[in-house]
Amino acid sequence: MTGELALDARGLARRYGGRWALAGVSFTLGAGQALALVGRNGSGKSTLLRLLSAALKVHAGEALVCGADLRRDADAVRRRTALLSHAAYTWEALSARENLVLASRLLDQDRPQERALRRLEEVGLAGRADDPVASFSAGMRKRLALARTLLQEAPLVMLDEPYGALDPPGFRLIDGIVRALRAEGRSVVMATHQVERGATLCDRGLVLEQGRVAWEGPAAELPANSGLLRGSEEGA
Amino acid sequence: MAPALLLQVPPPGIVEGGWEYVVAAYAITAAGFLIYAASVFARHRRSEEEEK
Amino acid sequence: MILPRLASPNLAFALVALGVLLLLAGSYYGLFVSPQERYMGDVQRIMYVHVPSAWNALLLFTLAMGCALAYLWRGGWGWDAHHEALLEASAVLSFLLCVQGSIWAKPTWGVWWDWDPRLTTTAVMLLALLGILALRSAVDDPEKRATWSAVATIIAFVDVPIVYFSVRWWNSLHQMQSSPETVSAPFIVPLRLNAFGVLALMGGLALLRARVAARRTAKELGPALPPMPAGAALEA
Amino acid sequence: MNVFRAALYKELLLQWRTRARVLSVVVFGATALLLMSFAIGPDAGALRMHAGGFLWLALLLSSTLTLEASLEAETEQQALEGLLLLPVPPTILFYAKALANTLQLALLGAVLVPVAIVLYGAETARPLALFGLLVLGAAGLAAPGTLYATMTARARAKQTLLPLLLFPLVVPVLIAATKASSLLILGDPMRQLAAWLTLLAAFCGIYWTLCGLMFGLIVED
Repeated sequence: MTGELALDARGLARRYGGRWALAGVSFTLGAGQALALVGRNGSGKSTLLRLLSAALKVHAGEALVCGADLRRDADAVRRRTALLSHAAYTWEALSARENLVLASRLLDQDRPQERALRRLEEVGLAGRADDPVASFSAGMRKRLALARTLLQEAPLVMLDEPYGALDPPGFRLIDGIVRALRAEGRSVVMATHQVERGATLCDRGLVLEQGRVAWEGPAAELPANSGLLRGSEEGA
Repeated sequence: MAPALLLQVPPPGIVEGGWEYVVAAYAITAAGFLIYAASVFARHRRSEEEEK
Repeated sequence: MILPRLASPNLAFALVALGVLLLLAGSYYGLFVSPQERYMGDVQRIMYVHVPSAWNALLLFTLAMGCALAYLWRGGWGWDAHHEALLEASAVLSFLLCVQGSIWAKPTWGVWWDWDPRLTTTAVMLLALLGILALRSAVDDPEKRATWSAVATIIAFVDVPIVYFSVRWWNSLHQMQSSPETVSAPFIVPLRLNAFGVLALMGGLALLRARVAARRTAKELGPALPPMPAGAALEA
Repeated sequence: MNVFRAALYKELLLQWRTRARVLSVVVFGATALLLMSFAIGPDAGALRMHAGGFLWLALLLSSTLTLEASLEAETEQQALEGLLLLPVPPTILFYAKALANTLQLALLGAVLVPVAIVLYGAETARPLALFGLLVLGAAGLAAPGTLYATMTARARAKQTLLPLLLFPLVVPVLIAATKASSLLILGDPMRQLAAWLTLLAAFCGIYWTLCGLMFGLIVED
């Protein structure tokens, strides 16, 4: 690991069938920095995050993720990243606690029960730890998925629409978690429509449009440059 | 080489006649080849036309 | 469109024409020139189409397996296109083989179907090939379709000898050890002519069919990655 | 090894939590056994002669249901992708899943055997050998079954696709397992049992290796 860059993407691209969902994206992110990823629905944010966490195969371009080559060493990338995806990655028939304990054991961590409980408390699900996930609301599922993401204790954490489906206390929870991750020196990539929040939490900003980088710069300048929410309702 | 791939035959007992089976086998085989060839040609022509 | 390198259609047409000529000559020789076989009489003449079909069905399946392996190891849409074409050609031959086999069985054994290992294995092979073709038609994503069907082809190919031996053991009471006289020249000539005839015909058709498959895949894959405004995109 | 144990534990826990569905598969298998006897007629001797075949046919038909169910839990919330991201090596995932499916199918077989005994008088003097055969046969179905179910769970027309791919492939398993169970039920004067078990073991050896090698190719998106 160089320790210099958390992400170094060069011409990263991916198609679904005949459509290039991501048509060549290049950017860098320093280690310990946070990146706010902004763009309309279908602009390629989720695809980019899933590519960078090696959930999808790369169709063109290349990237170094925490020093690991995405194309040649997907396993190393997976060990160094954690992704909060749109899918909750949960087993519906099991309880929240069981889901986390299993994930922890599959990560070969010690004291899985303890870790699982701590994460559940962190996301405010301790009271429902033993209920089957099938009975959870969308917001609770999001919290559980978040707990699972944190469980991985990866140096690079990627959050896809972390505010989606959450209530206002949930918003504050995410804000707190991103700050805590940054305080621990981890890198964060956050895809969100909450441009203002992204601007205050992150160092860098990246606007995607039709699978391409439309703007890149300091996160503080995002709201003016995102072209998304100009004059429209923020923080819905 | 050849015998290993041939169907087995019961020992003595000589089969008489059977031309109708021979004709049927050749006719069905020829029909199979014809139909398949026709379908491949048709699909090839269609894809060639779509190209233009 | 990214079309792989394929044989020209003229070569395919020439092969088909050659195949038809050889088949006409071989069948004429087999039907009217070759003498009657001692035990089987005229029914033996079915062998002159049956055995060449069998050889070629296996040969084309083997080639399809080769294409499947090549696709998995080397990649390239040409391998996938030929894989699909050869699967289909082999399925057609296997079907004809089953029909010829049961026409042969009727005058020989008095039944339309004998659980002869070769005939039974052919039927199993036909079903396996149809299953793989069904899998190909049920998957829309070109990459998944190519990979999954290649895996299925390899798995089915390995099965063929196992099926053959298990049916042989299962059916060991039926083992009869004499074959029609096919070693002397009058019997060999039509066999050879028809064997190369079927090979040329089906080979030519497979080359044409591969062009159809390659076109369809190219259409599904759509345009190549649009050029980047700045920086170098690295095409896969 | 720890990860493999965890993966296996996960499979078994999921199966235990969805045991209501497993129960309905048992009922399905028993119903199939009952229906097959109508194809023969109420001839006790003939029924006993075919009991082994019926047992394996019932098991084969039920196997597609359990295989599909075992993948459904992984595709609902894309848990399979989540597993790969942890990252759990695909080989470990495959062997845990295939082993869990083997156990489930063998247990299903063990439940169907008494049904066959009641319906067909299919007692055997060597119940232990029969159980060993059930495990071996279940393993033969489970390895390719798990691989194909993982594909078809993410394809269109999955209900018909899995049997279409799996059934022709497992013809040797069906033949060998049927023969071997018939020998166990009806007696084995020629000592042929070992040959059939060897065939089954060879099939298992080949496909447990091959499917384990190829599983990684088909799970990545």
